[in-house]
Amino acid sequence: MNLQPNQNPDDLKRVLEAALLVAREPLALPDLKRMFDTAPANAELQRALDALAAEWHDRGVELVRVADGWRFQSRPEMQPWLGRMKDEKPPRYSRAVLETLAIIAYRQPVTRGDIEDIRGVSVNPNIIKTLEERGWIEAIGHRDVPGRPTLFGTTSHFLCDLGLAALSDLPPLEELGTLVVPNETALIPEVRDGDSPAVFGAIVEIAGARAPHIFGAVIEIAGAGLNESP
Amino acid sequence: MNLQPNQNPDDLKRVLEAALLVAREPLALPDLKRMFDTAPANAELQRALDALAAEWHDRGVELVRVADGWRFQSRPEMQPWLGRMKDEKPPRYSRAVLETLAIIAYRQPVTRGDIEDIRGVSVNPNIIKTLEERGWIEAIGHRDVPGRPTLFGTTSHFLCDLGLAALSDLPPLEELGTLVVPNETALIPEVRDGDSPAVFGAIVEIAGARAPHIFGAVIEIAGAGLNESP
Amino acid sequence: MSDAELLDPLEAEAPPAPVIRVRGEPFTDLPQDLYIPPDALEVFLDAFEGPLDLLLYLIRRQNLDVLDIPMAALTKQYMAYVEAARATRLELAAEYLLMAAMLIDIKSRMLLPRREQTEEAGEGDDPRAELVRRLLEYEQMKLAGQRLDALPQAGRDFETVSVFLPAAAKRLPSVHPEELAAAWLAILSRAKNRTHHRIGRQELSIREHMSRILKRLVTGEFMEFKDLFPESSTVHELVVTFLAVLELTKETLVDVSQAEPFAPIYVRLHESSTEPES
Repeated sequence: MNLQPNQNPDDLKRVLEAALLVAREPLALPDLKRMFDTAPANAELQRALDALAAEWHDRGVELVRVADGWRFQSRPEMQPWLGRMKDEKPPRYSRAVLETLAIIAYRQPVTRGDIEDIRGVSVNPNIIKTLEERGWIEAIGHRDVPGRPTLFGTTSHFLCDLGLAALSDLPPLEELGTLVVPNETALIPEVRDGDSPAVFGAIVEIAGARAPHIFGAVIEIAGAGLNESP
Repeated sequence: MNLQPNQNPDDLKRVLEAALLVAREPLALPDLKRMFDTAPANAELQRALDALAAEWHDRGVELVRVADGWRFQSRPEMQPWLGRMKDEKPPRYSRAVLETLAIIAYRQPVTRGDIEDIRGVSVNPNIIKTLEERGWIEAIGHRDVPGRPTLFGTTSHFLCDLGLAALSDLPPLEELGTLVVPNETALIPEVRDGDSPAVFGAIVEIAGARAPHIFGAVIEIAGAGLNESP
Repeated sequence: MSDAELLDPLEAEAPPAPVIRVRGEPFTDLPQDLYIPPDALEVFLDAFEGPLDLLLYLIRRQNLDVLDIPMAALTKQYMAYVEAARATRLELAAEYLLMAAMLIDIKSRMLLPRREQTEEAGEGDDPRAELVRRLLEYEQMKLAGQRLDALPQAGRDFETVSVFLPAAAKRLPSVHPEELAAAWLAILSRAKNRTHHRIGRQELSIREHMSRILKRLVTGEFMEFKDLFPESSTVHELVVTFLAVLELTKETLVDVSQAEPFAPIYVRLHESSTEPES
């Protein structure tokens, strides 16, 4: 490799790329110029840097300009992998955070009061904040009771982070056996697509009992869906 | 960028590349595997690493395998430019240090006494200290003789710093037989450039005239030997 | 080689040395380079890593055969250096004197009748054997040191790469879905007398849609019921969405209203100012 960075733009890029990759700190134009007997003009360096940045645009590492100069840095998208590179002990959430998250995930939408009822202890506001900042839960409305407490639900980001396609991919709690006493909501039948006609009847039954007025509309909508088939 | 390193070989390369660029130390296969929920097979990682190394072959930086794993490093050809970015010059080791290092590397484990036997001079403790501080050698035990002298060996860091994967990658030792043929470069003692005129310019006369007294007898004996032939 | 250039003319100017025969070859230039003025000698000896190094230099310099060292010639030259050093009161390492003694010892033993003439010949009997072994081993390591130095060295001939890992890299705890199930179980086992919840996949689907519907509704605004159903829903999704609306209604989170049978149905967030339809 006989490099002519002052003559050959590709060689200039090679030198700049190597310098920026090995540098521990961002490099500004004057830093970069120190490498050359005859320093390229600023415009030329700038052109080479822009070209380099473009070449790196779809890699896991990008060339960016920060306050102190140019540097290579990993893209945020790489974080899930890079974060696990070194075997430091992974941080863990406290039991209180995990339980709160579990209640929000399994029982959403819930208010802080609901969570406290279920856990039997008051909920530290920081727990909610932690989960909100993580982007895993969000306020999705208010329950219309005195105080209008916020209703929380999980976000799609939460599903992504846990590697779930849908909330129903969470481990079901139905096989927890004797610990768990069935309650009313569990009577809702599990629906498989092939079951549609049978299920449809059940829906009509339940719906009829609880919301007589929308009965007709359901038939309309569900009927259309049935004909199209899944 | 929605990465699927477990499905897509290009994404796997992206993740590996970013990890190796970000890492401060070489990464071995187990380090790389830790990044994945479902770790790719060794063969798959190896393939990706080989492909990556090939992609980088004409850049200023190369992907190499050293003792502790894989890492990116600049090519020696880049050093004329990169070297000027550094404020302090890297150490150039004296012959005493290099000979000591060679003895430890090729004859390990050795004690200081072993080194002195081979070099024929006492070993300055600073030489050992210099090599230890560089992280190239370490105490690896004691020889079970009176005084229990420390045994030294080289570290994997030493191999990494020389870009080597194993001790067997060290340059092979000159066979003892071929040492008999004088090697031009081996003849001349290392003299710093500036010293040569002072040293060699001053060699003018024979020393025989100057060797009196105690050593006179020696020269006599030696002289007798000369006439006989050895 | 600047040193060779410097040496050769000087040797030519020196007076011819007495003819010495080394293994039958005339050996004329032996002592020419031995006289070194005191100032230079110090530098010169500094250039050697010890007596073995100096001996090797002398041997190589004269093209002597290491395996058949002419002890007389070597000893003489070596002693000349040592004596020159002593004459100028140079601090000479003890090793140099030790080597001098050893050379003299070897030389003297070589002058004695060779034992190999009476016993079976053995190279081990050669008094030089040990010296040769040491010289060769030393030279081997000296060359190895030079080769190590010639290898590219981190920080000197190449740099290692270390790309910035943004501070967002602060690691966040990860949660596994099973941990959530375990957390839920823990809650239940602590509260034996509380209402227990059995949650299946189906209910989770409904709850997910409940959250989705709540997010879509804007306070005070009506949304048409059928707009809550995604365009390309499967039957399964239609059913689950419908059940979600029912559940929201039951928990009085939304109100559902319809002016008359088969008229459009509207859904909006429950407000106490508005009387629920049911």
